[in-house]
Amino acid sequence: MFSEKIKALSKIPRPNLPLVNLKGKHPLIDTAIDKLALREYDLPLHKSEDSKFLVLLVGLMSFLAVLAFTGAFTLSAMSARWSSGLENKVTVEILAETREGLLRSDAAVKEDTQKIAKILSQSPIVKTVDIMDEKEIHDLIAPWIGKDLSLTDVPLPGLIAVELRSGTKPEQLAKLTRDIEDASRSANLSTHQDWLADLVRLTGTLQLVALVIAAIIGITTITAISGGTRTRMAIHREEVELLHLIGATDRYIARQFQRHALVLALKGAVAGTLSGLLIALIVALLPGNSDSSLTPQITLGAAHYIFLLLLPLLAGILAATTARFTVLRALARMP
Amino acid sequence: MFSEKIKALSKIPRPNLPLVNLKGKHPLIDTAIDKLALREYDLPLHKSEDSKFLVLLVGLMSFLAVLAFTGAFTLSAMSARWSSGLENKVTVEILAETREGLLRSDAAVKEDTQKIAKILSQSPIVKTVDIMDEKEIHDLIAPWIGKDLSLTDVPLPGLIAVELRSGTKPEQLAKLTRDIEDASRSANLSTHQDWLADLVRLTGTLQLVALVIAAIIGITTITAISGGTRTRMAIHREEVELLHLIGATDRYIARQFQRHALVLALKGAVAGTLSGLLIALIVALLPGNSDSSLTPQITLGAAHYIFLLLLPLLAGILAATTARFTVLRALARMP
Amino acid sequence: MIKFENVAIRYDSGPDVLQNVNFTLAPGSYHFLSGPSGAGKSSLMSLLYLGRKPSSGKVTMFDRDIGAAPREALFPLRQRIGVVFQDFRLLDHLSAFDNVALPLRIIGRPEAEIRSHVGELLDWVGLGKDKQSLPPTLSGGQQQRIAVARAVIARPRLLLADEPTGNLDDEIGYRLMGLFEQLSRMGTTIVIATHNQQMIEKFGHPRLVLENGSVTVIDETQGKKIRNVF
Amino acid sequence: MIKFENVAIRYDSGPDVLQNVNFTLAPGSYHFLSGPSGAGKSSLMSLLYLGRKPSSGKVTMFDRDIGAAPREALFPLRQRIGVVFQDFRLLDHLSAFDNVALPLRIIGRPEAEIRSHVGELLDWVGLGKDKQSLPPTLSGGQQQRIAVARAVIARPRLLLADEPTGNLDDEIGYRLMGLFEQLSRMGTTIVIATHNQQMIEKFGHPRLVLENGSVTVIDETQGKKIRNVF
Ligand SMILES: Nc1ncnc2c1ncn2[C@@H]1O[C@H](COP(=O)(O)OP(=O)(O)OP(=O)(O)O)[C@@H](O)[C@H]1O
Ligand SMILES: Nc1ncnc2c1ncn2[C@@H]1O[C@H](COP(=O)(O)OP(=O)(O)OP(=O)(O)O)[C@@H](O)[C@H]1O
Ligand SMILES: [Mg+2]
Ligand SMILES: [Mg+2]
Repeated sequence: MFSEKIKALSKIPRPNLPLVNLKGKHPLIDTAIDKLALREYDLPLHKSEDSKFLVLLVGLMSFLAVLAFTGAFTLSAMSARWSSGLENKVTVEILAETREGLLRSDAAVKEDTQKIAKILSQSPIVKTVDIMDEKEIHDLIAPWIGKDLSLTDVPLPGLIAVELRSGTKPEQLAKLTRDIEDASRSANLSTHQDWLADLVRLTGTLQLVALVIAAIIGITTITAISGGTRTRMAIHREEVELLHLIGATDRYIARQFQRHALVLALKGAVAGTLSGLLIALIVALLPGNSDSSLTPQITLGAAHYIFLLLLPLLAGILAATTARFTVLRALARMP
Repeated sequence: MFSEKIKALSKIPRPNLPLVNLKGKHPLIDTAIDKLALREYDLPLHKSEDSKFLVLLVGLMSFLAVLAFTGAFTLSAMSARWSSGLENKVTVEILAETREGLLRSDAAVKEDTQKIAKILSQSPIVKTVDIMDEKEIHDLIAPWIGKDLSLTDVPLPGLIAVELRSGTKPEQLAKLTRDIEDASRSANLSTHQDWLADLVRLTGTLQLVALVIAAIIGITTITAISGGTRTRMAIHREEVELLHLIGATDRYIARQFQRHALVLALKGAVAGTLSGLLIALIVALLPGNSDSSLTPQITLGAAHYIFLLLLPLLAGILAATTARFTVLRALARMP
Repeated sequence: MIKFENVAIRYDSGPDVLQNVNFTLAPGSYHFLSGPSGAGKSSLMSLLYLGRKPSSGKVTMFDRDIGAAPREALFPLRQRIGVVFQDFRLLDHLSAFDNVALPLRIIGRPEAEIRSHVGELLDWVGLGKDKQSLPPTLSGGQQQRIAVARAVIARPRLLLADEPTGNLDDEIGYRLMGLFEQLSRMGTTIVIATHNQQMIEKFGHPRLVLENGSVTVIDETQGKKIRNVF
Repeated sequence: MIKFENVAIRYDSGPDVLQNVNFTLAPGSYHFLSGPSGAGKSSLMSLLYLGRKPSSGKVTMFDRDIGAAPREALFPLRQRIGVVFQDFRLLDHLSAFDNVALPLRIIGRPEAEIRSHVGELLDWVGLGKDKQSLPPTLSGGQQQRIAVARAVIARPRLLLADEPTGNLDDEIGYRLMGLFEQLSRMGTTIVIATHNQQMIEKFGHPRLVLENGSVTVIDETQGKKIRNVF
């Protein structure tokens, strides 16, 4: 007799459910729903007028985050590319003047260059040694001395381009430097360290900027969610009080706000992340972007994709946690 | 006996009043308050959580409006200044070459110049006539021919700066132009008309931009206020229904929302306008701003001050009207 | 004063709550409205206080056909009706005083008059000390008395009360019923919905009885003088 | 079960609503709570349903000193108390069914059990047809019955009802009182605040009478068997 009534009951459509109503389909599903507390809300939170605003805000924040991080990733990938192009290369210069300022003979410079090149090629950390010829050197220094002036008038230094084996340790490089300078007082090893230091500084700055943006985004989201939660607590004060009075634990009540915030944040964050990704892709596919290896090129690496997957999750967890603590603090004031 | 009770009553402090409570101080004040319906609200609209948000929004909009209009005013004042500096001035050039490209003698040019100057000074629409000497002409054309080249090598044109009387009509100017060109085929009158046309176009564009900004600001404000009003109607539905049921007219109910919106908008607009004005003043007082008559200079004219006075009023009226119609539409659904 | 002809009430597309309702209430008449819970007393009341229009049939009040009257015509009619709602419907953020003053303010009476009248009435219903209290800080019975005071403050021509003594002890209950008797004698038409059988018997007015979706008028007072209970 | 020792209640910095309250309620006892409107019945109730702590004095319930108990200790106690609030306090957006199911859901009963128990109880209080209705679309009496159903659904060890029949006709009223009698016989401790003198006389349980800010226990049932009214 009751089972008939229940059957009749389950046929009545129930409007405005925030989640698909799976209840009553199968006892196992029921149990799962009970366990996961995926029941519809006891409180009509999803009817709040400012839900749309919160979704929009979280969406905007996620959008910004995606753009900011895409920018940061791209720049740091670029800097990695540059530095990897440079970090295994050193240049040895054999000066054309003595330290006292006197010109050395071409022959003396050439001789020194050969000697140093030999030392270099015997070093275990050196991969390739390339003595530059006059033409190459000319091209390199032309901008400083004027193209049309005869080069034969000016004594040219010797230049050796050296590629080190990857994995070279700084001590090994220091030893090589000492060896070379012992061999010739005119030899000079330059390691592009200034360049690398600049790049490291740039990367550090980018990480800081990303961090600051992340912090701003996080704080804004937290503020908005906790404000929204407090508004909802105020609007539903009587209902919350009723739940409290008939024995609902703080966690039971907080769970509802928490889940609501989670859903809002997920909605916003997924939409925002996807929009951000779309914009990034459009920019990446714009023509003229991959012309030069020095202009920014949007690189979406594995880390980036993981981050994009994590962002909505992160936003959701942030929102849920914020809502939870806001509610728990408010509830603590009830006896 | 009752008067005693009433006295006791009026001593009880009443918290949370949105307006200063002037009631009960004097019968005349009471009547005035009744007439103006300045009684506190029947509905607790001022406790709405999003009031702050609306005030902020209206504030921002007003701030933007002030900045946009200050910019527009400044630029259009500048363009007025420039054009007034130019519009009464014409230049007559007596070419140093014949139309066929042959050089004319210095003497011929000088003679023509004197002849034209005489015609000009006899014209009723001309105020001053100034024949430029060689030094002035040199300064004018030096940029084109190089400073150090001897000027004696180049035949100089004759130049006459003419100031017209204000109120000169285009036909009069056209007649003068014809007279001059009849007197010498080498004479050429230039009226800066291109310049003026550009300025007129600039001013028109500025007015359009200001209009668009005003429209955006207006629409945003209307949307926010009507959204906020609908939220309030939803939150206070039961109270509104009660007022309706005990005989309150639609206008009585609308008046409350209207007044609330007015107060919010006034608060926001006054704050926003003052902040905008402050920023404008700071920019105006920045050093280096009044160096050149060609760099923008913030000019606050009478129109501007009137506009600043009107802006909060305008925002208030806009908000009140929006709230009124939103409420009336919602009320029309009650029997 | 009030005439119902073949009136039916239904909510949205649901079944008829009441159907084929016919009765006439003379000016100054006094009726009890009774019937089991869920019979439609409050629904009938909502027709009388112009909270809804009849789903079908014709309602005439104050010499107007309510169903056909334009919206604007109903405002002044509502101002002449006093209602005690079953759930009070006080404005929680207004003091007891301001709640009771509301109908006078709506019709624009001067503040001085409001102050003396409202003060007097609140004293009379035993809320002299609670004039500035907000309803949520008052007891159920105190709230009900505010609701009654609000209904009668503007000396309505029609007074409707839905279970006005459900939260009151007999002493205050009889006191309020006495107030209604007084108003009745001054010409106010009165309809009181109540479950209180004692009350109905004690005051012995004709009854509108709702049962099975229709209305019967039972008048056992013919020729019988109302007992003076004061 | 319940012991009040020198208990006082006041709201904020106001005067004492009740003072020097002393009484003991044995497990399974049944008391009426009476007193004029505004005497403090609902306030005393709010102490009993752990809605507030005593302003002074000591309240012992379920063998715990309520004033000294930590917050967390009160949740399970509240789950064993059923309350019919004077103003019902139904959740307007939940159906009658979900309102009644609430206490079971809070203690995490399985949905199948909830469905059968709640359905049965709603049928019994005469709301079988209105299970899916929202409270605002129900009559005052129907709402009150939902409130009663919600209070008893979880078989509480303490049942508190504040004017539970104020909106009900005598038939349903007695039916609910009968339900309370049954619960009482099954060991539930019961306190019912009511103005209904008839009800008090008919069922003849000992009374807690509030007057002038203090409580007297009147027990005229000594040796007298409770009349069987069914
Ligand atoms: N939240 C509150 N804040 C301040 N005072 C309150 C509050 N609730 C009740 N009171 C006051 O406490 C007193 C007792 O109120 P209570 O509701 O307990 O009375 P009651 O006996 O239940 O009356 P009734 O039979 O009318 O429901 C009243 O004078 C009331 O004004
Ligand atoms: N707003 C509404 N929407 C839909 N149905 C409604 C609405 N209000 C009332 N009803 C239904 O109409 C019927 C009559 O309700 P009404 O409130 O008129 O009864 P009542 O006689 O006042 O009962 P009580 O004595 O319990 O207050 C009930 O079955 C109720 O469910
Ligand atoms: Mg009713
Ligand atoms: Mg009470």
